Amino acid sequence: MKWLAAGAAAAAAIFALIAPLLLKPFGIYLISMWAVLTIAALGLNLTLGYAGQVSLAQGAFVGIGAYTVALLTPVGCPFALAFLAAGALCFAVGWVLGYPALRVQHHYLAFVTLAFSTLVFLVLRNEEWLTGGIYGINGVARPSFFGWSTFKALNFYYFSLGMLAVLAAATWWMLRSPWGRAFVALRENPVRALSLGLDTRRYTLMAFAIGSSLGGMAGALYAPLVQFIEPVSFTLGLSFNLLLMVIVGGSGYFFGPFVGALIAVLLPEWMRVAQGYYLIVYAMLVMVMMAFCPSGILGLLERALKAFAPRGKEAAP
Amino acid sequence: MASFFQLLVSGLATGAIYALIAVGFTLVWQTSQTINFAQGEFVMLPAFFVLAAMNAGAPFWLAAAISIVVSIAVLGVLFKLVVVDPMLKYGVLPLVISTIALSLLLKEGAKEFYSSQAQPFPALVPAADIDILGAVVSTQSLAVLAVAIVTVVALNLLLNRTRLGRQMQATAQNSTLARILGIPVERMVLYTFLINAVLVAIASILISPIYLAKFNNGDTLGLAAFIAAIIGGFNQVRGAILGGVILGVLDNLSAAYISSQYRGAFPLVILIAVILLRPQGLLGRVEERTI
Amino acid sequence: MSRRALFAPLIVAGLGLANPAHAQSTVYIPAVLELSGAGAVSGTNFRDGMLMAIDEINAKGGILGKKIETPVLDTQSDAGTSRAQVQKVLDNKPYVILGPVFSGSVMVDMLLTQQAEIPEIVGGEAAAITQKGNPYVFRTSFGQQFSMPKIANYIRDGVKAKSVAVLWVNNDFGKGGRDTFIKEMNARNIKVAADISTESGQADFSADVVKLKAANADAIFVYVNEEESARFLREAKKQGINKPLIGETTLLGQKVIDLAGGAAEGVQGHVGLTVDAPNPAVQDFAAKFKKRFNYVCDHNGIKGYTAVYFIKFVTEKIGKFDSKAFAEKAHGITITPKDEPGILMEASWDKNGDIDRESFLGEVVGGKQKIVKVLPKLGN
Amino acid sequence: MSAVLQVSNLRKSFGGITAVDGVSFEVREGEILGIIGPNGSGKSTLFNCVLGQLSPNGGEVRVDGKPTTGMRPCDLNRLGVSRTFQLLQVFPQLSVRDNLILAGQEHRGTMLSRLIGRADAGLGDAADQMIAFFRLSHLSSAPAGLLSYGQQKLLDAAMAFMAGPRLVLLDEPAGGVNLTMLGHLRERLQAYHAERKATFVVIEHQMEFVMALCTRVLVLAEGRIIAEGAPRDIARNPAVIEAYLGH
Repeated sequence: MKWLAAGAAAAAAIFALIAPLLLKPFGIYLISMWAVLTIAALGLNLTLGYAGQVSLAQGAFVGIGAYTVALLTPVGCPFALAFLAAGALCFAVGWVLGYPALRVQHHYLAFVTLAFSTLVFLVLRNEEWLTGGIYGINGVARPSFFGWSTFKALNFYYFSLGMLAVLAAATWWMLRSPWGRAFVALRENPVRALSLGLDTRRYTLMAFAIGSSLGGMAGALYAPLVQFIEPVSFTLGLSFNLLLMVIVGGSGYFFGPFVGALIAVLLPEWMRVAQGYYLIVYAMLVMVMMAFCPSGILGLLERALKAFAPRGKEAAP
Repeated sequence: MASFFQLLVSGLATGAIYALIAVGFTLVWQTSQTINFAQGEFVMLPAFFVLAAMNAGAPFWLAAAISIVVSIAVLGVLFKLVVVDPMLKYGVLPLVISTIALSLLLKEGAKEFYSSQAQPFPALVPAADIDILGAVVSTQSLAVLAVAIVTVVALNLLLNRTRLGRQMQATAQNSTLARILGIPVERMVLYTFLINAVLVAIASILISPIYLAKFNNGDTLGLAAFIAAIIGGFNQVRGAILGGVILGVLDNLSAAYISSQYRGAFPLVILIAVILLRPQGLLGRVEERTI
Repeated sequence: MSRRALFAPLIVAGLGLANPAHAQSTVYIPAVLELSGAGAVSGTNFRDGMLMAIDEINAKGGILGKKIETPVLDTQSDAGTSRAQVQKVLDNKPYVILGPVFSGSVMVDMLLTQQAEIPEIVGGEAAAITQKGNPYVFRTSFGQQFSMPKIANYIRDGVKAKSVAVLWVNNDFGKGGRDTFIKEMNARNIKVAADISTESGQADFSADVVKLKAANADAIFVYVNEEESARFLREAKKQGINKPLIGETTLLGQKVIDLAGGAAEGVQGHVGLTVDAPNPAVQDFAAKFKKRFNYVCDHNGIKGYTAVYFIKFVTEKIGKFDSKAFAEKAHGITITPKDEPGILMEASWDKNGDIDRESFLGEVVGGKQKIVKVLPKLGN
Repeated sequence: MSAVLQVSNLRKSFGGITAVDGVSFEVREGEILGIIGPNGSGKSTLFNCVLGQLSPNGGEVRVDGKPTTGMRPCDLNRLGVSRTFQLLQVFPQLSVRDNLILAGQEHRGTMLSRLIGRADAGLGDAADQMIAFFRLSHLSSAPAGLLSYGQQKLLDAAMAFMAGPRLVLLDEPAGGVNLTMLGHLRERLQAYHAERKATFVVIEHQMEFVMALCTRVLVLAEGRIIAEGAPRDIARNPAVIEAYLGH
């Protein structure tokens, strides 16, 4: 089973490397968008899927990250630095926003984060002196490293893919470290975890902050990808979409976000053959998917594979 | 002062609408753990039922009646059977995703199959303005206020004075216990969905003369109802009403006296404060239930 | 994870690897528009106007004997998505691109179309669009930097106001107008007594009207979308505002007048592109539009309609389908209804791609828009 | 012998009901103290107050002389006080081995070392030994959720021992365990106690179990201690019999 998973992952990786060579700029743009959103979904999967905290603010964090980069790079701050700043800022904000998670549980946290993301939109829109207000920020530059420019679509895709690989690897490492074990414990039985010496407060905030900072780093890539950002791109809609990616892919499965983002990015495009009705069809498909595999596609896959290998488990580390 | 009173009165009218929507939202949540992110679209849709019926030649009152019936069938029964029931056992999140998708579905549906343009909607009462202690109120808002109050009072009577209502409340508070007491829990849950359908239909018919029937009306209404429900107490009918009114009035006052750019922010700040300081809401009960 | 591998062929299919090979008999003029989300109303108006023109032209044998092939792609009113869609159509070598309407989206797409050297006929009205020196972007209606001065002059000379209050909707349409307007007011040193932002989709305007009354300016300039205009007018009447209400196109539109009931009476202002223009060609277009789509089209409908005829005229002038030549030819061109009836009103495009048309000063009298003065094109 | 745990005049009430009403006792180094009493006599509440899961209304708790009243359970646990729960409390999705590693990992290194350090936090061998000690080796990699009830009870106890605590509070370890498993469990507990010189406090209904395991017994009724002494004396104590039969 593990071998199967590894093999499939490798195949997917190879495909991700060669796919753009077969694609036109539009296709490359879409899979770049996939890579970027996957990073954000990876973060949400950490808070939601592993630590069990429902956040509806991931979109807002993507926004904060995007604006950080769009504001810092023009004043001469190197991209790498701006990128880290985006991550750090979102980590800090996420940490603070995580506190309600300690006081209130479950859906109440969802409400707080929902309110937060709307507040973020209002600030981005109203504080024109800083954010350019409703007009947004135009012509965000794509970075270049040691003479290698990511301006070309293909280069930027490989850049995003590289970042995704690095961040995914880091996340994977964290999840197989004692932290990952602690996060799962947090989700499954906080009381028992506490009695085993787990500082549940610290781990909860950590999960929330790290998830948020992944969102921020995704935003740091989103800005140069689209080369334009405006407040309306980071409203609840995006948060919902990211939540959808995590759930549809399979929350709590490491590769869930990869699959979920793929679907959220590509499905609407495939549906466009339905012309004006494409969003209707898309919505229906999502509802059907939820009804038939609520544990997400990987959950479904796991159940299918279990049929062959009864004792196997390809779940989260 | 007169202006303050003016703001208060119009705020009440708007708040009454939010309350109406929030109440149904709360009921459905209580009995079936359904956070309905499509509630806003539920309010948008019945207006189009009315218009469709009128296009087919029905007079307004009949069209309104038809709309309510159709709403009960579609937004009540169908919604529960097709969307909620199959997903309940999987917990809240998949259902949340599903209702989000549903809201997109309804929005796009109304747009593609009726019109993307805002549709004029027949008024319940002849438009006129009445002067009350220096505050001018349109008969529209008064009608809205009146109907909203009557509906809510009726609902409260149903819930607290009748056997059926008490059974529903029991179901809402502790379905397992209710089941042991021999209450037909399934039917009670269904009833709350029907009540919600009726409430949104009424709300829809009330507001459409002012809001006009438009496919994306749900965007603002849904969120408002949501916020109202939480502020007032996510598990409490009275709370939802209070929340709605607070929201309506607060929105006006903050826009007038603090900042119109941030008018949307104040309810949210209050929401966060309420959740942190009083998670069960202003009038809510402490909730043991977990997801 | 084998599910991923399984996606491979689908992705390739999904990303339009295999293009619809364009038949030699058609010319590919795709449209990228706001068909869902916040911009859906503008987008669908633009689309319907556009489709009407296309059908008319194709019925008469198309442009230079080629039928127009126009797939319509939805931007979901989101800049990122619109960029993707523009990229998608660019991959298929379009002749000209129509849309989008949201200025934000236009600002993104402009960059791509400029790189690809494909002309883009946009509906956006933000001043910035034509100030970037992009030789491939063309407007279909006044940029705010042209409409606002006309309003400003009217407020100074017509209304003779010393102070004015502004009520605007806080989206890129309203904000852009508000900024340009305030600049023009300062230029004419007319005091801005109140500057009130409203939300799109706002239903209760009582707070805003209370503030307007408090400001007590000589005139009130209202710059919000149609439904909001109607709701505002009702509230204004209710609370008995007696100062002149000035609007820009939308506020005097017949639709707003109808929705507002009697409340629009006496509203005055500048009318750019409108189906109410005292011009038989426009009236006639409006009627056809209403008949086919069963609603009263707003100025975006006219934009879409005239945009297509703009393309037709320029193309026939250059006599071939050459995107670059189109861009060059279109700058500084003037089209009269005599040469091309479909243009409805005489229009010319300057070196920035800005459009110039005659426009009107109007007033609402007896539930109808009455044109009190025709403003000549700025050019002459 | 010094006192590992001192509880003095501890009280806890919920609304009107007083669950723990001024309880005082000491636990001496190395003993196995049994706490018995009829249902609702406040045993578990007492535990939860001692362990910081509940904050008492009054009284004081000291561990090794240090006041720990109101301390968070995780900090208390790091002082070497661990517990098992009346109701099953294992992490069903984690493997048996991971359950045990989790139970030990917070006791060594820092947050950082736990992040960048080894996946098993260097506890792999210790975990395997503990698994072997409780004879669960064949289930080492199985998700804890798949274990039988008795096996989960064993795992629960094993987790409590994982960090090598000097004081372990066991809340009804025998509850619902079948007889063969019961013998095994008791024998393991005794073996561990002998090996590690640990100190146990055991809440239990199962009298034979208490008699066989404990060196000293407290009897709790209606939130008060009504008797204390060696197991066989307690069994004869009329007050105790009254407390059990009286209700």
